[in-house]
Amino acid sequence: MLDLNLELRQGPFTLQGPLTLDQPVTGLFGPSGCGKSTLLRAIAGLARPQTGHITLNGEVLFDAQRGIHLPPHHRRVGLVFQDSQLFPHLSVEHNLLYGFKRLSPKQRRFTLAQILDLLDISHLLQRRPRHLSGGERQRVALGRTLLASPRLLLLDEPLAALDEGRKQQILPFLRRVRDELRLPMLYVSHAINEILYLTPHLAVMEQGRILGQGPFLEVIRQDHILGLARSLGLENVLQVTVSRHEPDIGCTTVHYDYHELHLPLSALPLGTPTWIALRATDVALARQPVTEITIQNQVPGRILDLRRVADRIVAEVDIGVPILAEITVKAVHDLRLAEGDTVYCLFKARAWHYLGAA
Amino acid sequence: MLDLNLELRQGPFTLQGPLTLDQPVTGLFGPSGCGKSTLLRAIAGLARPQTGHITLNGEVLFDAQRGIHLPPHHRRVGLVFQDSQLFPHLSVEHNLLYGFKRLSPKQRRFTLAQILDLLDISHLLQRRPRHLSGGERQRVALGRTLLASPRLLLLDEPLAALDEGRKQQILPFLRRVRDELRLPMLYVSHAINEILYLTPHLAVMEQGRILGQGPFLEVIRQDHILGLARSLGLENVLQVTVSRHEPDIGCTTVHYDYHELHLPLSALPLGTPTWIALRATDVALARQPVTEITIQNQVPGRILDLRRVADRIVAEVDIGVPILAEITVKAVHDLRLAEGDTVYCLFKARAWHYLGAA
Amino acid sequence: ADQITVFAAASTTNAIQDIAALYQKEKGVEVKTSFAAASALAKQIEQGAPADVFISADLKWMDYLDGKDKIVKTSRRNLMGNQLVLIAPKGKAFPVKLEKSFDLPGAFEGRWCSCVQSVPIGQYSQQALTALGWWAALEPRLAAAPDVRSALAFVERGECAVGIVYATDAKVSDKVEVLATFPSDSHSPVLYPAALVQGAKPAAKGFLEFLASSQAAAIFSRYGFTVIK
Amino acid sequence: MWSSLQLTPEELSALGLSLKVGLWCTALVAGPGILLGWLLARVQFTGKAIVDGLIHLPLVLPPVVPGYLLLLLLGKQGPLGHWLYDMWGITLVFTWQGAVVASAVMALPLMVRAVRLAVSLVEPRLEDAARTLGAGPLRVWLTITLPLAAPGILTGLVLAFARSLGEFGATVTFVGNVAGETRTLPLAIYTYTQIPGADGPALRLVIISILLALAALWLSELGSRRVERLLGK
Amino acid sequence: MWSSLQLTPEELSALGLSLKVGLWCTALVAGPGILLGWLLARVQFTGKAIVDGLIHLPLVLPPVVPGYLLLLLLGKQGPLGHWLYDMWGITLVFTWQGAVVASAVMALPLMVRAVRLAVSLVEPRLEDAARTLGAGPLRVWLTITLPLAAPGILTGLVLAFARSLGEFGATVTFVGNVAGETRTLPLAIYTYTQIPGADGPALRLVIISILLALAALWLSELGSRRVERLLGK
Ligand SMILES: Nc1ncnc2c1ncn2[C@@H]1O[C@H](COP(=O)(O)OP(=O)(O)OP(=O)(O)O)[C@@H](O)[C@H]1O
Ligand SMILES: Nc1ncnc2c1ncn2[C@@H]1O[C@H](COP(=O)(O)OP(=O)(O)OP(=O)(O)O)[C@@H](O)[C@H]1O
Ligand code: MOO
Ligand SMILES: [Mg+2]
Ligand SMILES: [Mg+2]
Repeated sequence: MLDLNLELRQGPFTLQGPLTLDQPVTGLFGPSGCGKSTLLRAIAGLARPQTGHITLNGEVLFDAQRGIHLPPHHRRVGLVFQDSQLFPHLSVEHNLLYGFKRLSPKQRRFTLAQILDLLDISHLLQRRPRHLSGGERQRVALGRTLLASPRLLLLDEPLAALDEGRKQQILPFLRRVRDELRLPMLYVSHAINEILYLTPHLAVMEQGRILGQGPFLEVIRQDHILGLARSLGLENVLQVTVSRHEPDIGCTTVHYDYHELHLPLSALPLGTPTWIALRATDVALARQPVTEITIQNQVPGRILDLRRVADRIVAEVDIGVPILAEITVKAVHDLRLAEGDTVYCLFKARAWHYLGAA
Repeated sequence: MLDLNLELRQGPFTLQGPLTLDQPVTGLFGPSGCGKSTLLRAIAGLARPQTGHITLNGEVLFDAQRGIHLPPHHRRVGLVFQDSQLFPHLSVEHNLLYGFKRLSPKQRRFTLAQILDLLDISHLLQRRPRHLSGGERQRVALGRTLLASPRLLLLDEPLAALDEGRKQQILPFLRRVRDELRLPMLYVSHAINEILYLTPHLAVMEQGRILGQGPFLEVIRQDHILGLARSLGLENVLQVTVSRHEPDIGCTTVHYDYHELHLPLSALPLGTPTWIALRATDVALARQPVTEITIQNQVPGRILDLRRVADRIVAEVDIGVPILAEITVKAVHDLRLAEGDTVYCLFKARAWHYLGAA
Repeated sequence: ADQITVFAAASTTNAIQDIAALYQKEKGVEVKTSFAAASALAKQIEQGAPADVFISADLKWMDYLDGKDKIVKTSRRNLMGNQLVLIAPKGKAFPVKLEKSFDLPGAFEGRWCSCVQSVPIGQYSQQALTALGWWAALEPRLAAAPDVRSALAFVERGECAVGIVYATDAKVSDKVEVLATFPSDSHSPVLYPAALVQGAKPAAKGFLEFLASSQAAAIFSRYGFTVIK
Repeated sequence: MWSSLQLTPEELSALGLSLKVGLWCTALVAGPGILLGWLLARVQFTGKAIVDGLIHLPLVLPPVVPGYLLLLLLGKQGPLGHWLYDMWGITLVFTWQGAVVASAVMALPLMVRAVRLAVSLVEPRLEDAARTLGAGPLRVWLTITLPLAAPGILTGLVLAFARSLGEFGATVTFVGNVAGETRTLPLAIYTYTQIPGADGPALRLVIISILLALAALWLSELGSRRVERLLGK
Repeated sequence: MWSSLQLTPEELSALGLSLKVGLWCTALVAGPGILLGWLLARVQFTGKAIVDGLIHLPLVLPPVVPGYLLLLLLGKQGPLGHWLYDMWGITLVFTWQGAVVASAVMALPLMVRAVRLAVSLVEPRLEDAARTLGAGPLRVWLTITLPLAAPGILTGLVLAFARSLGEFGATVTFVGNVAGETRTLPLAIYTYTQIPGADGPALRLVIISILLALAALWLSELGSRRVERLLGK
């Protein structure tokens, strides 16, 4: 739905590259100073690229050649700023209502009450931004943009200053926004688990360039981005389909190929293809199936590769898909593991996490 | 070294309570809006409490009764602000040198080159803050305060806007600052692993009050703070002593009571008491010791309690210390686990993380 | 060379400038001038301003300084006189008779211009109009200017149908027409007194005398002043 | 001289007139002052230097010159004055409305400068934020730029009112000194200073002026505290 | 009238004098203006309203009144003037230094207001940051508050210079109208307007004034762009 290709120079820095967002949510990931905020500003219309184009749902927002540069207020693109940018002269209430009150009731996708409740900011309504804490400011900024009901939501580290508890409250809400309102988002965060909670789709930037883009698994497997997955501890991502829910025993069963996996209970409809992820450190290997153990998932496979990485060994096991397991050197010695051996991969149900529907 | 007891009212909010920091680093943890930043401002001398006192290394910084309120510039307390507060009219270089250049060479604890290198900001020296990205600003703010060589460092979410890679670069540096320069710190963060990397000592705040303070394990086990550990996924914390390093197989062995545990290789000196932590979801239970498996740690224990929590079961197992294991209902059924049963707790070596020296 | 300072009312600017230049050329005495409203000059002299000669536009500010013993009484003399004229914008002239029988208030519409009664011309105007019996009717229609030059400007621009100014001012303006000259007995005589200020430099005396010379008189009359014999 | 604390009718009239002219001048100068101040702070256009220069002229010239220029322009025979009279029957010369115009011209540069200064200190990123929330240029201007520049607008209005209270040269040259119509406090004071020994009445008027100015300042302080509170300080 | 584009000696003298008085006035007003502006913006003290009122007086009174008060105070017989002369041999009346004092008094309120406005818009949290970095009040003031208020200081200086260029009433009342000593451009213009038919020379002087003002404005624009760059805009 969003398609762009542009070049934007500011000082010594150049932002460059094509990007196509065709997913409900795309995570934007990259080191500090790589140009994420600048990209969002360009999409919102606050920065004007020197060349290129930006198209949203077929509508041209920017086209250097044709001299088109739709002003920000005609784009209906919401931007939650990294540094909140609340209006200091307005109360929290009027900050929240700033974009909202101009909308016709039909255009409104949230009510004030909903947002207040979700973000837990009702008690702040009469305050001035100056009298808010860092996290409170961030929540109000998020609420303000949501209430403006944009057709594309650009989020610049919206939860960075929030505690775990609040994040756990807001992330599911954003997921509902994604699913129920079908509001597409571009989500900048340094916390990959936040991103993966919302989407398996990722764009990775470095030094002003978009290095790669697509499903998480594909992106991070690309040679030049490889370091990323490791540093995030999310080396294994599988696409599976939901086959069974057993609420009484808190279990959802999924399958890929002919294998079944037991996962924590989820609310995904049966038959839904979904992405799940697992850290390499959460995979154990055994010679035989293990009985009388709480580890539910034991999948046979063949060791493709054993690599020593620093003080540990990374094993790549083919269980239909390649799985990375990080194990100690001692374990490899004790079990006398070798390439080509058949092993069982053991995964605890609760070590998996859902990345969202594929 | 820092001792305070104060009450500070601002608007409807009251900050209250005693706090004693006698550790090299104390983590300050609490939900958004609970008063962390306000507390730091009071210690730095930027906010004046209505009652109480603040003492640093025996020197009275503030005493309401005696009417003492040492101005901030006489306190030599460094504060890294949540929103960086760089001076917009000065270049990055002059921001960095602002506190530094007034110090006599003897008072200086860092060189500019060191800081530039560590924070990777040499290329920004001539820039104005307005032309920096969010993370770049945060790094400069940190550098500026470090260069001012305070005798107490107050850090307000200094790494919140940074990517994982940069955090991994700066955290070890802060640990070196702690150990080599013996510069005490009060470290506010919502990322408990950042805090635990620097210290097992924690102060927990809620709604303006300091709920508890002390070693992480003790603090989070307090009834009224219990929810915290769960929300952080750090339910199991053990104090252990380092007994053996085996670099060739990438393994460090530690012991508690008469048990041994195999952990990833660490650099801790032998005999050091240290804190290690493990998520409840990372514990598997088995009826028998399991052979031919890469899981190194298999510790026998007795099931004290089996509690259904939502869709899952939390088992409390006594292995010398109580350990929480989160397992599926299905597993409990399959293994017919009951209270009083003897089971083996399986922990992957790499699932443990070090919290730091006790 | 000697140097003296002359404080002169603004309305004498052109004449005094010429005379000062001439004197300087002939006698080699440098003459500094300060032109301002007589009121301002008098106050400055009262406060000890380093003036040697004071030339006022009317008697009262000279009397004021006299009363405060700020001038050398014996040196005081009237240098020249002036006449009061009734003017109209060029091309808007109408016949006027300066007699009680004539209805001046009814002869034009709108406001007439002169100065506030506190400055001399304002006072002379009031005296003359009172003498002719028109004051009561014209007083509310007065648009006063701070000085004669501004009054003249109002008439020049047609803002006032008539104005009362000095003959000297009317003479140089090509945008007004003189309707009539007020008889000199309809108001106190328009006189420009001059005197040495207390403590004046000796050289000032010569300049004061030069002001009474025929050379000076020629200049005064060139600018329309009436020379006092 | 203090024989009576009661104001004489002339004093009352001058006071009332000064107040009226001052308030109208302030009102008149507000709109253009805000617009021009913002324009000079934010918009680049050709001829900016000229507009800037024109606005400052009344400040850099002795007041009688702008007064005289107003007379040339807005007098009965002036091009604009002619038109005003023919089209709308408006006469400015010798009327209090003219006094308003004269002091507005003199006060404009002060208003413009203050607004310009405040606007230039408004954070453009806040305007950006408003734009992404769907606000068009006009709404951004009205709801963000102007309120944030409010301290400057207030300062400008105070300066304009004060300047108007003290304005003498341009007023007397343009609209003359007509009792009850254009004789504001400064003109009344001037009248007395021309009379030897009338220091007493002049001083009374000066004191009335000062009291009026103090009252205005005091009001503006209240306003500025409100504005500061509004801005969340 | 345009027979010669060359300036006459009188014109040159008035121009030079205006420039000299303007620059000195600006310099003289800078220090107290900055100090008072900051004081009024930031410090609460008793008598603040009175200081505020006093500073504004020259603005709200017709210029001849402050001029006359200066004459009373700083004249040879005035209490302060007497002392200045006895102690330091300084005479202000009828000297260009006096003209500087007169226009400085008239310009002060403009300078103070501009600085006050800018200081009130400086983010106090930045001052807080400086304090935690070990800077005492003076250093904070010099390195943070003042530079961030620089646009206001610049605006104040421009207004002060411009006001000085146009100052007539107070100057002529306090230091008279002495060619070569106190006859600045406005006084020279006045002198010509007192001479019937001398509109031509008066107009020449007006145009010289305007050109001088434009040059000053242009310089100040350069300065303000520098300041904006300094502030990282
Ligand atoms: N100037 C003020 N006036 C009134 N209330 C204030 C003021 N500043 C902060 N508060 C309130 O005080 C409380 C504590 O604020 P503080 O900034 O210390 O929180 P915090 O713990 O740092 O939160 P965060 O993690 O979101 O930064 C908040 O509820 C906030 O709304
Ligand atoms: N106005 C500017 N002029 C020059 N360079 C700029 C300007 N604004 C940003 N930059 C530079 O552009 C690059 C991209 O900045 P941007 O804010 O987009 O980074 P980011 O990816 O959002 O980083 P962060 O995660 O730290 O917020 C940075 O190197 C920054 O220094
Ligand atoms: O400087 Mo003026 O001409 O007295 O207002
Ligand atoms: Mg950014
Ligand atoms: Mg905070």
